Amino acid sequence: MTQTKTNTNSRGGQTGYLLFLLVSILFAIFFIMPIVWSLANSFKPAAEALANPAALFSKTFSLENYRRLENVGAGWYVYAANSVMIAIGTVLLTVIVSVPAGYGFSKFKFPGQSILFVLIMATMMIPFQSILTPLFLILKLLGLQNSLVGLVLIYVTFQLPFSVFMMRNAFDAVPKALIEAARIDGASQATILRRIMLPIALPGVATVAMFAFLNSWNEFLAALIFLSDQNKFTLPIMLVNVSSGLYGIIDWGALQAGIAVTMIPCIILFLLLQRYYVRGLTAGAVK
Amino acid sequence: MARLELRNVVKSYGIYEAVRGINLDIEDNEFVVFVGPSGCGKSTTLRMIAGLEHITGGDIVIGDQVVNRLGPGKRDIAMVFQNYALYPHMSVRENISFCLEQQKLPKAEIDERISRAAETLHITELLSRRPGQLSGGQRQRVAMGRAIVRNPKVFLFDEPLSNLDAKLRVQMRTEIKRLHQLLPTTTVYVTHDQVEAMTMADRVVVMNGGIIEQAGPPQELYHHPVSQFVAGFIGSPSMNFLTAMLEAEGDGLVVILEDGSRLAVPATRFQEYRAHAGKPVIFGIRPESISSLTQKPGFETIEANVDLVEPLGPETMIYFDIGSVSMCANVDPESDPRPRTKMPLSFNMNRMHLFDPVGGRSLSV
Amino acid sequence: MARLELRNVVKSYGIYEAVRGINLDIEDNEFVVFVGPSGCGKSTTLRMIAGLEHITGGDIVIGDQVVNRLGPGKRDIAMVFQNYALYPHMSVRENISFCLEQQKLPKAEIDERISRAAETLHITELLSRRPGQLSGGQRQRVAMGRAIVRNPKVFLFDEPLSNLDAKLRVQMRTEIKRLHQLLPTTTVYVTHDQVEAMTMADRVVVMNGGIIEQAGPPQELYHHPVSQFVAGFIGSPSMNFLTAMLEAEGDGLVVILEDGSRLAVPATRFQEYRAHAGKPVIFGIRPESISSLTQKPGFETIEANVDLVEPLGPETMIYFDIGSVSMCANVDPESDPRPRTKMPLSFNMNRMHLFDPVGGRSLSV
Amino acid sequence: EEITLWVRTSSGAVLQGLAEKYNASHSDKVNVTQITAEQMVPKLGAAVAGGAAPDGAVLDLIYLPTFAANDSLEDISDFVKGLPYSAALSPSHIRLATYDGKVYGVPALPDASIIAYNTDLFKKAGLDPEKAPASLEEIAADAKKIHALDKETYGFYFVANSGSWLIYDFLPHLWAANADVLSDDGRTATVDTPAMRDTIAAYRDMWKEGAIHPTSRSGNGNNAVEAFASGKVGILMTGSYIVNLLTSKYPDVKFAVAPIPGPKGGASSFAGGDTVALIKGISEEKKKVALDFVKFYMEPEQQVYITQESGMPSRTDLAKEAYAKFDPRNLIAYDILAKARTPYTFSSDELFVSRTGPFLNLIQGTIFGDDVDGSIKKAQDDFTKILDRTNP
Amino acid sequence: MVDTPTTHIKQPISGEPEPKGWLGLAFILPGFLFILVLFLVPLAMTIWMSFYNWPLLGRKKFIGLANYSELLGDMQLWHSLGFTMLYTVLVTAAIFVVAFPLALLVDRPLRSAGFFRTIFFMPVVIGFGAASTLWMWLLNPDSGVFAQVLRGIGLISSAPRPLESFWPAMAVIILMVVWKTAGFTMVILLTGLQGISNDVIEAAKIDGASVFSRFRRITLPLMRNSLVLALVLNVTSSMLAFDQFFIITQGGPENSTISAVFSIYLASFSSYRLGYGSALSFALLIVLVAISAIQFVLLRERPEEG
Ligand SMILES: Nc1ncnc2c1ncn2[C@@H]1O[C@H](COP(=O)(O)OP(=O)(O)OP(=O)(O)O)[C@@H](O)[C@H]1O
Ligand SMILES: Nc1ncnc2c1ncn2[C@@H]1O[C@H](COP(=O)(O)OP(=O)(O)OP(=O)(O)O)[C@@H](O)[C@H]1O
Ligand SMILES: [Mg+2]
Ligand SMILES: [Mg+2]
Repeated sequence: MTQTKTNTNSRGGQTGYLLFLLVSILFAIFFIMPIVWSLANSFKPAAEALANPAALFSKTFSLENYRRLENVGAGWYVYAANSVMIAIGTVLLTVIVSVPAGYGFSKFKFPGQSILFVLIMATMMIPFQSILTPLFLILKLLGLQNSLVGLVLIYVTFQLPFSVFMMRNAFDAVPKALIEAARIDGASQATILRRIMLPIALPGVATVAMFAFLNSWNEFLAALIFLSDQNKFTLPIMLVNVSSGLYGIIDWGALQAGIAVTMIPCIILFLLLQRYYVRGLTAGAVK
Repeated sequence: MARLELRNVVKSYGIYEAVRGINLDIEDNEFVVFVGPSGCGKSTTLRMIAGLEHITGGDIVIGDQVVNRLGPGKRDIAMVFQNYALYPHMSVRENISFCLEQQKLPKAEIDERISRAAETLHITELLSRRPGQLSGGQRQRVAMGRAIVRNPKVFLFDEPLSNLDAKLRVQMRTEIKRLHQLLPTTTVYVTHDQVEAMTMADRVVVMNGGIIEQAGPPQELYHHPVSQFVAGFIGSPSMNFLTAMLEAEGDGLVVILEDGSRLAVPATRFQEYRAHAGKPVIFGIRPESISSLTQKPGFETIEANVDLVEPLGPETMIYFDIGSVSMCANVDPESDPRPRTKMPLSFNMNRMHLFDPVGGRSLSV
Repeated sequence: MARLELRNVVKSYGIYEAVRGINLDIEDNEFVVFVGPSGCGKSTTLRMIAGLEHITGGDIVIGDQVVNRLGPGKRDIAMVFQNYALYPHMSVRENISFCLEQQKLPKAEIDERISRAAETLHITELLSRRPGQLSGGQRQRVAMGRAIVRNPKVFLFDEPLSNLDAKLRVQMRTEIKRLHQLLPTTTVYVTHDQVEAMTMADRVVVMNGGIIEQAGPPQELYHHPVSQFVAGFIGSPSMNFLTAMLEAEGDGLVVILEDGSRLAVPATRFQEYRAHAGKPVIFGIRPESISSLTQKPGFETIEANVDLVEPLGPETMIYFDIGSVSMCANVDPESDPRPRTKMPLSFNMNRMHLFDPVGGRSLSV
Repeated sequence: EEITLWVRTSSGAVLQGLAEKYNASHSDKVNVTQITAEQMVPKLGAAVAGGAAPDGAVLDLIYLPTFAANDSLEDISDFVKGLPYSAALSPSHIRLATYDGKVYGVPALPDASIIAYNTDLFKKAGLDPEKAPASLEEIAADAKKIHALDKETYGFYFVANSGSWLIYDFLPHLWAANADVLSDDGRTATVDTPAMRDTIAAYRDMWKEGAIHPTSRSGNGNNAVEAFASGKVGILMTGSYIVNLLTSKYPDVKFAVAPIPGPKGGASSFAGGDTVALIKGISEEKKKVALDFVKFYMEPEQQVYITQESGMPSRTDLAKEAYAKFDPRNLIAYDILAKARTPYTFSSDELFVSRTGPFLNLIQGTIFGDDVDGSIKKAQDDFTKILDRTNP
Repeated sequence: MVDTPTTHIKQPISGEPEPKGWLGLAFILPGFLFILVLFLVPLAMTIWMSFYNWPLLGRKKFIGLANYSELLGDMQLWHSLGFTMLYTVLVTAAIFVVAFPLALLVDRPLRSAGFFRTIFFMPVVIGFGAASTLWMWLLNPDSGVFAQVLRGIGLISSAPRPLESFWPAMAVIILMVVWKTAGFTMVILLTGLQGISNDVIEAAKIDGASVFSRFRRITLPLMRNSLVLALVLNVTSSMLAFDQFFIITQGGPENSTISAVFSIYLASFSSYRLGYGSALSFALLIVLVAISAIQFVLLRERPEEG
């Protein structure tokens, strides 16, 4: 149906297309250049970066910035490893918790269901910054302060409303008839969830996982407040530490390298899974 | 392969009774079609047989076993859904093997059964595709394959053809019928399309408002509908209905229409209707029982103002009014009817029906 | 109210030619139906007339004006879309008035026109509803209202009924026809349903692969298809086709089927086919030209193995094989055919068709 | 025996190094946990409240009164007073560590605020690079002259958008004139003093003339050294670490350092840096280890190491030895440490550090704003309100 | 056959009968536990704490509504609320001004359009922290790209210092946020655009509507759901903005860019007034709930779908 939207062979078609390309490229420059500049500068030696930050290619390719990043605190790979562990933990736990919850909301009816749903959704409306203090006290109570596990639990909680919402919509999209067909085929509840529902709702799961990854990977305020031991820091905290300088000097080169290390996994993940990401986003959003 | 018995089956949703007490005996290998208007409870009945809905009252018996409390997987039935409900993420082979795997059959047996079913349905070369890569007719066949591969006692179909286009629908209809002849199995088939019902069924069950209006072989329903509802539902285009008076005239009976036309009832049918002389009735006659001028016994002729003409090739439909009612007749194209002309039309009174204006029961005894 | 002329109209999408040169003259007030299989270019042609697609070559003339370069709003046409394309956020009244507002008509005139159109279509009481609150048939009528309110020169319809259920389809079909009789307007109607085409059209245009196969009144297409394609497309169920040899036999001609059956061509049709004696042909016969045993001139009888029987009430379809081809016949239910029996069937050779196996042109002269 | 010390990240490297040296030569172990600087106080506070505290902490000295008043710290008066070099410990550190007559901490890594000036620019502007500006008014005059050299060259740089920098660099002006914003016991606000008004007047003068580097106003200190090192800034308000930092990182910059003068003369400094405190409830054994560790880093050998890594030794009596190998300009800061002060308050965060605190508002309002009197009055009121609420 | 006795099987429902509702509850329970322990309880604690003078160290003291009455007279708070509103309005407008054309631009069935969609969306996946630090560098007057580029093309003579005064600081923050989030709004609007059936647009063409009138009378009203959704998401996230102000402007100049969440952060984690911070949180929460409620009313009146 959308096929007929453009008339590539119409009179205005060719110029229209060129105009489209031109405008798009201008916008693309705006959106892509900051990223490109940052990456380019992360490979420049300090002097060159200072002299000509806008250049895309440096005369000398240097990994010096990344090497300096190793001397920041415990070294960037420690922070990267922490970030990876937190992200993986958040992704796994979010999926494990939100998939059954979405299934429960989508395919079952029980009293109080809508109130529960609203309660879970309300989490989206309230800034978690505003309950940081009690969270801090509760984590302490649970003996989970200054621990990656505690942080993961917080991230999962604040990832849940969106994820449950997504999964409910994903499961809603699975026709009831499929479940009935499976029941007639003699499948148990567990089999139905595992072999029928989950594979079909996979794009939804992928979206949920990706959001969980990106949000936990990029989050910094909670990490800043709940982690105190520098061996447990995540990449964003490292970034903020680098950017707040020491004795009035910011190491821009190391900062670029840090930004690159923080940013590139997200971009790669996005490029790999963008189909799911955008589709899941819109499917979940517009419902 | 088993009989299927519904004993006073009731289904309520809250206070709403969707199915209000159904009794039906279905013979081994019989092909029964449930037909009726939307919302009359066909799907609900079928789903109760499948075990997808709990029954509120009554018993369902498959073979010799009351299955009321058995889950759908245990009833040894197979079902084909309206949209086929194929598992979109599985290949055709996996779709078909899924239920066999659930039964934990040995691999070799599964393979053997699949290839047999696939051959029967000519889908062998589709086995590795996904449902998304199949045409409507092919999906339909895969759904059938999934059903037959388990040799169920009962086959259930819920409007399996209603999403296909007209041509394919006709084709798949004959294919299902042929399959039933090949692998005779007790079958319950739900549709709201009376043509499907008429062409496929050993026995047609007409439902209306949660109860069975009439059950019987197609020709019986066509020729001897027990109610105005069944008469109007079966046959296309629909039977024409006119409010009228049945009067005794001398020895005979005559139907007097609203516009004053008098149509004599053939002597062969006096017996049938004599008891109702002098009462208001609903007079029913099918379009195919109205023809261009025919001088045969039992045919009564009136003058009609032709309103609209639809030539269909082998036959031609004409529309005309009697009183305030628009009538339809199916005449021979040779008579060359033209819109906005007058034309004599003959009613084959041997084929007429009379119904009670209150309740709509047929008045024939 | 105007003529509409297509002069050698061509449409290409890149290198793909969707419409390959169409010539057609449509009279003032004529009701022309375009019919053809999916993808044959019907919609494309209609959309070019509407101005929704630029034409690659040729001219389109509405009234006396070449409209090739005119935008759709300027062509004084109205169009009814398959999904009606009603504006979902506007009330029925706003939907209908939208085009009048675009023309900046005075308020009073708009109101007057709307109420006239609404009365014609019996939608007066729907005017304040939203499209989402209407049934399929009502939406259809609103779409029509939107079209007629502007008194266009040409009405265009793109499969307006294909989303309705069977019963409503029949009803809306007669309503459109009636409306055309009430407000005669040049009309182009696209469908892929040949029954619609046959019943509605003054003239049917059969398209195939981007060209016009045949254009003519419905009965002409039914009785004198110029090609195997048209013959197979028009009529339901489809005409049966068999590869055969046409041989001279004595003075006469005989059609020899694959299985060796010999069917004599009636003397009245010798003239027509004589030139093709001795050549392979495609023999075509409609199901309604095959009947149970009939001893009339021009009927040729064969023995058939009945495969499947579909009783439809007033008539019964039977299926049988000749060679490898499955044939369909439409016989009188009185003859009571049964599956898996032998039965003599008579072909009405007066109604037979012969086609060239290469290219499919009709061989009759 | 093992003890755990929490250290803020900025001092982490030095303490880590000391702990390693100690662990290498002792059977007891000192474990250093680095905590982000801003998180030190909330973390420690929560940990103390929650009973999960470390054995000791090396924290910014301005927080000592708060923790001490709150009964969170272990009294080590006897130990401190018993040290042979107790007189040589930074007086301001000891003052801050004292509450109710008891001492709760030992200086670890002291530093002091000073000014640094670019001698090249001084020369260019016709000023004597050998003679440091002796008063704030002189600074203002010099700064204006330097700015006159070039539109892109500025005479003066201070960090105006960070409370912790302001107390470090701005308060010494007042102290040099024997004024203060708080009474000696830290319980009363004394914002409106002639010294305050003079100081503000000098700053306003420079700002009006464009002699102050524009980033000063919004900066949080991250660009300060870079700006100075670029040679475009005449006088920088900074700290004692600047000498080692510039000589190692920007050896080309020609500069001298001087104490921070008052508006009309005099000099003072802010005694900053870290103090070691033990958490209340530490076991006797651990306490012994902790104090042993203090004794260890007070040894001359370690003091040299500390000076090298962080710029200033913990003991003033070792200055000559400690600085022998370093740039002599370091001694300027060291000398001033004896005169250096630190505000004694139980709410340094709310008064001084907070971005929305009254002190920061005072500076921003009076120096860059229009309503000097109003700002001063408001600051006095806000100080009083906070003190009323927080005084123990 | 007809009379064969049938066996009634007296056994519990076996196989897989119609699943019961409580099973659904079981599925939801783990998720709900998370919400309960780490959201609902802290939320209640926030309210409770707001009635206390609760310093980080030292004893907490019940002070009733004192925090709230102080809050009413807290100019800094009102200023930051006002600033947050202003920022929300401006940034939301700016995002729509960029995202709408973008959506129209990439709403075509071309490969290249898909490619551009990817590029425009790319900054969305970068965290606010990384993005803010990245822009801090871009904007920095000494070694930043913008200074160099602008100077290079001769637009300015001395390095720009946008963070030194309010409006330029606001402008660059908005620019950064548009860069970072316009792609997200674009995708939402795009879904709305693609949800409009092409037929309806064509019907309007045939009705003689001009490009402008088609956009205003057909496209815009039909995108309502997407528009409202994009609005809700943008407004909510702008009201909660923190990272960009914390990292790039650090609240300056003169505390003029301290957002609502920033002031909560300052009260709780800089002044360590946990009770007062809780009161602020609760006040902000009420403002947000009010805004959300308004938006949900907007959302609920959805047009009928055709
Ligand atoms: N889960 C349910 N809850 C309440 N009412 C229901 C439920 N399922 C069906 N019904 C009602 O029961 C009646 C019968 O529904 P059923 O689906 O059996 O109709 P049907 O004959 O299959 O109609 P159709 O031809 O439209 O499929 C309808 O009035 C329907 O609204
Ligand atoms: N925008 C387009 N770009 C390329 N090819 C197109 C486009 N629109 C239509 N076509 C092709 O042109 C041919 C004719 O399409 P058209 O829509 O006219 O068919 P149709 O006869 O209306 O079929 P249907 O009955 O399925 O509606 C088809 O092969 C179609 O794929
Ligand atoms: Mg149904
Ligand atoms: Mg079409």
